[in-house]
Amino acid sequence: MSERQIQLEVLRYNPETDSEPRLQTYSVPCLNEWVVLDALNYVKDNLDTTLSYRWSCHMAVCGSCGMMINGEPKLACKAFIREYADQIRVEPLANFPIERDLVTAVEDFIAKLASVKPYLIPKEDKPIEAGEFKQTPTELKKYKQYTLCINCMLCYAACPQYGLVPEFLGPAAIALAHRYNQDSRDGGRDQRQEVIASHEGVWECSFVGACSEVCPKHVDPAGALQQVKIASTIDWYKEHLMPWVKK
Amino acid sequence: MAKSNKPIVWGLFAAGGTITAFLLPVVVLLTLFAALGMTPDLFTYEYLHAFAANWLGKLVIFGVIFLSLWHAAHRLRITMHDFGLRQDLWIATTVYVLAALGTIMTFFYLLRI
Amino acid sequence: MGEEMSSKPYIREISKTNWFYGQPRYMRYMAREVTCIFIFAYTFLLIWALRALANGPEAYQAFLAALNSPLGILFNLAVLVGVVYHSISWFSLTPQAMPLQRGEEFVPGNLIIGAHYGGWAVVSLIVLFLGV
Amino acid sequence: MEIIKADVAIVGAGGAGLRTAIALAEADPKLRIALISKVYPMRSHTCAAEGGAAGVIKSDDSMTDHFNDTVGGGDWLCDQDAVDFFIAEAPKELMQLEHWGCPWSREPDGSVAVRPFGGMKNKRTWYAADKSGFHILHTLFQTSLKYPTIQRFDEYFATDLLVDDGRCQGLTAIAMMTGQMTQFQAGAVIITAGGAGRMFPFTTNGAIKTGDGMALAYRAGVPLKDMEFVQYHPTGLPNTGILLTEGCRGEGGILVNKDGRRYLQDYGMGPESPIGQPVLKTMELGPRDRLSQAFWHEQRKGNTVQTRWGDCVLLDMRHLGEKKINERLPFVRDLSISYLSVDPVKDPVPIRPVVHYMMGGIHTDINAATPLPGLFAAGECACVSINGANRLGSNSLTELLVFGRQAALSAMAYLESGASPSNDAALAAQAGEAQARITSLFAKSGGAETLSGLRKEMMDLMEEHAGIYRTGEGLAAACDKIFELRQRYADIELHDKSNVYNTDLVQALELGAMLDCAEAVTVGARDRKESRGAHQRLDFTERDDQTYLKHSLAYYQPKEPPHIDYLDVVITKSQPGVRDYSGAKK
Ligand SMILES: Cc1cc2nc3c(=O)[nH]c(=O)nc-3n(C[C@H](O)[C@H](O)[C@H](O)COP(=O)(O)OP(=O)(O)OC[C@H]3O[C@@H](n4cnc5c(N)ncnc54)[C@H](O)[C@@H]3O)c2cc1C
Ligand code: SF4
Ligand code: F3S
Ligand code: FES
Repeated sequence: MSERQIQLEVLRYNPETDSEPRLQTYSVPCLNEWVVLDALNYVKDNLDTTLSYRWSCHMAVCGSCGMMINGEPKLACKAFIREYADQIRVEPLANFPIERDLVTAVEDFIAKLASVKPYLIPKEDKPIEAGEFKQTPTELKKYKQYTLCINCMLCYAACPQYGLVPEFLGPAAIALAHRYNQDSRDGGRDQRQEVIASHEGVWECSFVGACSEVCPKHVDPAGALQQVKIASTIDWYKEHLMPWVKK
Repeated sequence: MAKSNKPIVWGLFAAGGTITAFLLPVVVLLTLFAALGMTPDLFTYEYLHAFAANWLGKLVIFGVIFLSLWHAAHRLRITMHDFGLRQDLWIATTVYVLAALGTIMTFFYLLRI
Repeated sequence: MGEEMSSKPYIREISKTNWFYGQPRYMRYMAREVTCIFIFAYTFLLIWALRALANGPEAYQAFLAALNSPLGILFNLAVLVGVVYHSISWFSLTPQAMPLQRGEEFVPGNLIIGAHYGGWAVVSLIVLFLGV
Repeated sequence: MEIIKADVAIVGAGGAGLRTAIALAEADPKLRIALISKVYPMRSHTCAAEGGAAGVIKSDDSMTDHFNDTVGGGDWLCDQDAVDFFIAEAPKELMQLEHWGCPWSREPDGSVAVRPFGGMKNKRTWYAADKSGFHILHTLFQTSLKYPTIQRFDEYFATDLLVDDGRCQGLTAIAMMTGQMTQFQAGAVIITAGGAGRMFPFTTNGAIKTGDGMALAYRAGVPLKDMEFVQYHPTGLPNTGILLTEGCRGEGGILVNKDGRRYLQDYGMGPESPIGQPVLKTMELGPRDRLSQAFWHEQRKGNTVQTRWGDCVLLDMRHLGEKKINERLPFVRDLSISYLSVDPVKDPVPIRPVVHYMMGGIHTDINAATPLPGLFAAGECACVSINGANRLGSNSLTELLVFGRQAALSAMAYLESGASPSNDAALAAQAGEAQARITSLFAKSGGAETLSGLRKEMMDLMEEHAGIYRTGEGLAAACDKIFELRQRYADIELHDKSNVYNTDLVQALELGAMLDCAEAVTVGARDRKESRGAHQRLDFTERDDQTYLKHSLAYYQPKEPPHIDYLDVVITKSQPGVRDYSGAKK
């Protein structure tokens, strides 16, 4: 097993003692199969117990460990040491306020997720005893991709529009609304439109596409947002040019 | 939440983006030839006039110019924002007025042909 | 543990004017966006041509003469680069904006992009054929 | 100290906690519900579950079969009344999830699809590709957003229960973002804080699974039940412990040793089933305890494959083909390629058994109630005893739902029965003590012990003595050693003295919880002188129904190792028999 000495530069910030963040470098003996998270855990266990960061699953599914690794939003548990040179810089996710070291404030993101009514609003009422809503594999496939979001917020860190206009609802939240809109069991699109078709909703997106490029789960939020724009535009034309057409 | 006025123009933006992507490169190539002094048939007076005199030709010319204008105007609005100019209302008004002017001019010139 | 609230989030400011500078991903995006300036300018060139056309053969001849200049060449060259970049970037984004589901599967993005390139070639050839 | 008043406080926002919260909110929109979790809900480890959730739905299946599979799989240590209830509720809960939008995989006609799972006689595991737990968790979380009465306290770390007048009346928790202690006063408390696999060095469990909830109840006097039963999952990636779901074998993957032999046939699970056509309840679809034990024997015989990460056997899925793997097991493929550089479409994947699940936990009855009035528990942290000595894969996700809801209903009934008002002063005093304990951790300096050092010692002990096979001697040594670690734990020093997001403090508290749980495991295992399910003793190789057809109950003692008591298993219709996975009877 090959071992490599890595210089891990970590952005540190302790609100109680620091007025602004500073870089601290740790020298970490890494196995080549390690991920950056392993290196951070090594630091925490052996070099500096005061380093703070979030993680849990170590298998790229809980979405806790998003951070900037060499300037790129990544999951620390899926950023392989073997893909980097001997110096690696780790910083908290861009576009989010830093609470402490690599820990960012995520309330804003969570509030945005909640605001889009991300739950099934059934087309028709059906008691549990009446069995499942039928959904063919084709219908499932239509929205499946958008269910894969792990809420890791890498897309928010990559999206410049979110950075520039913090009110922007952002990629993952809108993609999640789209996921329910596309679900054959759902009838709640009108209710969600109120939020997502607004100015701070999908229309703040200029299709930079960075969100989809960094998404570790291939959700393609950028695609979802453009589809939402197309649908909202059609809504507008229907409403204003053809008021007699009931939605 | 504030309703957005963007969907009004966005449809034109998207349609214009597609039309320009397909058509403009070759048209620009032709005017480049003209600029180089090797005016292609299409851009000779007779040919172009005949084309624009026909109502179908008028429609095609109008469509291309109209959609290109609105495509570009809308994108310019966003781009200004990206360059840090945040007076969105002013910028939007300016670019859309320009596009509207262009549209009207196109319309009248075509009528006169 | 003190009783005072000690949370004090640090906000990293980003420049509103040059946030894209030096980031390849954002530079590519800005390059795509500024193609609109070329397209905008070029449509006005076309409108100018229309005006000349409406004003009769002499006016049109004058227009062609004005075009046939170093500035005209330069302008057309610049616009050509811009619109080609626009076409390429536009086509590469369509599968995301308009995915196609055939049966259960989605049509692979590359196929959609490929189809667009094909269409682009056909359209361009037709115009060339009619126009030259 | 901030005081938050609620009708019900829930500790843990994983699958169990969210299901509980929704059930409460649905039942009574006036209830004030505090949902407390040390991580944001969707980070909870339910997200890691891959395979699926069991519930009888298809016409070729029956409740009786699910009952027999579960009870036999649990080596008859299950409470059969609880199993009956569980099985009857299971399909309703899974259907409820469907109505909430869970993207279950489907049959061509649009009905939900089921897959085979280990130890199950029929296909009955509902799945959403190989991200079933992930989809369940996100569906529950997103659904919970509908209910404004569910007030979430995300990144609050629960430290102590408040018990006065013989009733549990709340808890204290640290708001991690500010470091401030918060007192939650609640008419009832429900613990849904998940498992404790992190006691072991090699586990499929995420960093948050440190047994905090078990320790909370345990220290408040509630016994931990059947803690000696720790499940190994037979197929983990050898370097990281990342799980490859049982679904791999359900879909037809096979296990072979270094000679390419499907060795399971040598351990009572044969005859060999045709490759790619798995036969339920035999060979690769035997139960987890048996498969993990077979690995241990193969290793002893020198039949395992040597890899950089130690001895392995091979999980071969190549014959399934790329299309099926992509459709049914995309996550498995992604994980194998990313973390081990092996593509299951092209090569067999080296795997070995890995600590996975705690059958034991907080002692609860069929209503999810603990012996302490006002305290309820559900999910992996609880032990209602449907899993017995060995849980069947895919019963746990269903358990979260069924007993999460049940805990909510029981807590409501308890509240309605009219608990007397709380003595605020007494609760405040207890909360003050809880805070003082934390403050003293900060005050200490010059401690000789390091957190990571102690933790490693504990993990090594557990791996060596409380693993797949155990001996009386080893366990006795481990018990002594863990008791000693518990004392040394008092000497740890925190280097991080700050308030904001102090993970040094969190890890210290987690280690305290794990040490308590680890002691309950080793003492319980030492005293159970038989082999049953996941508890295998080399010195007592037979099951002993005469003496040990009983649940063990470990009672916490601050200055001594736990005291162990026993409780009869509830048997209604299935008498202990032979666990047969040979397929011979079919
Ligand atoms: C990799 C893997 C795969 C699995 N696959 C399957 C499967 O296919 N089928 C199946 O049936 N089962 C499976 N299981 C088992 C099953 O997933 C778990 O048993 C189940 O998800 C546990 O859910 P839970 O709600 O009890 O706990 P968790 O989801 O672990 O949630 C625990 C919650 O408690 C909170 N918490 C813990 N401590 C504290 C504290 N001190 N203060 C505040 N909050 C706290 C956490 O923040 C979290 O919200 C699998 C398990 C693993 C690890
Ligand atoms: S869309 Fe992708 S990048 Fe964004 S939060 Fe979801 S998984 Fe993460
Ligand atoms: S990066 Fe941002 S601008 Fe739109 S396409 Fe993605 S949300
Ligand atoms: S630790 Fe869960 S996503 Fe990285």
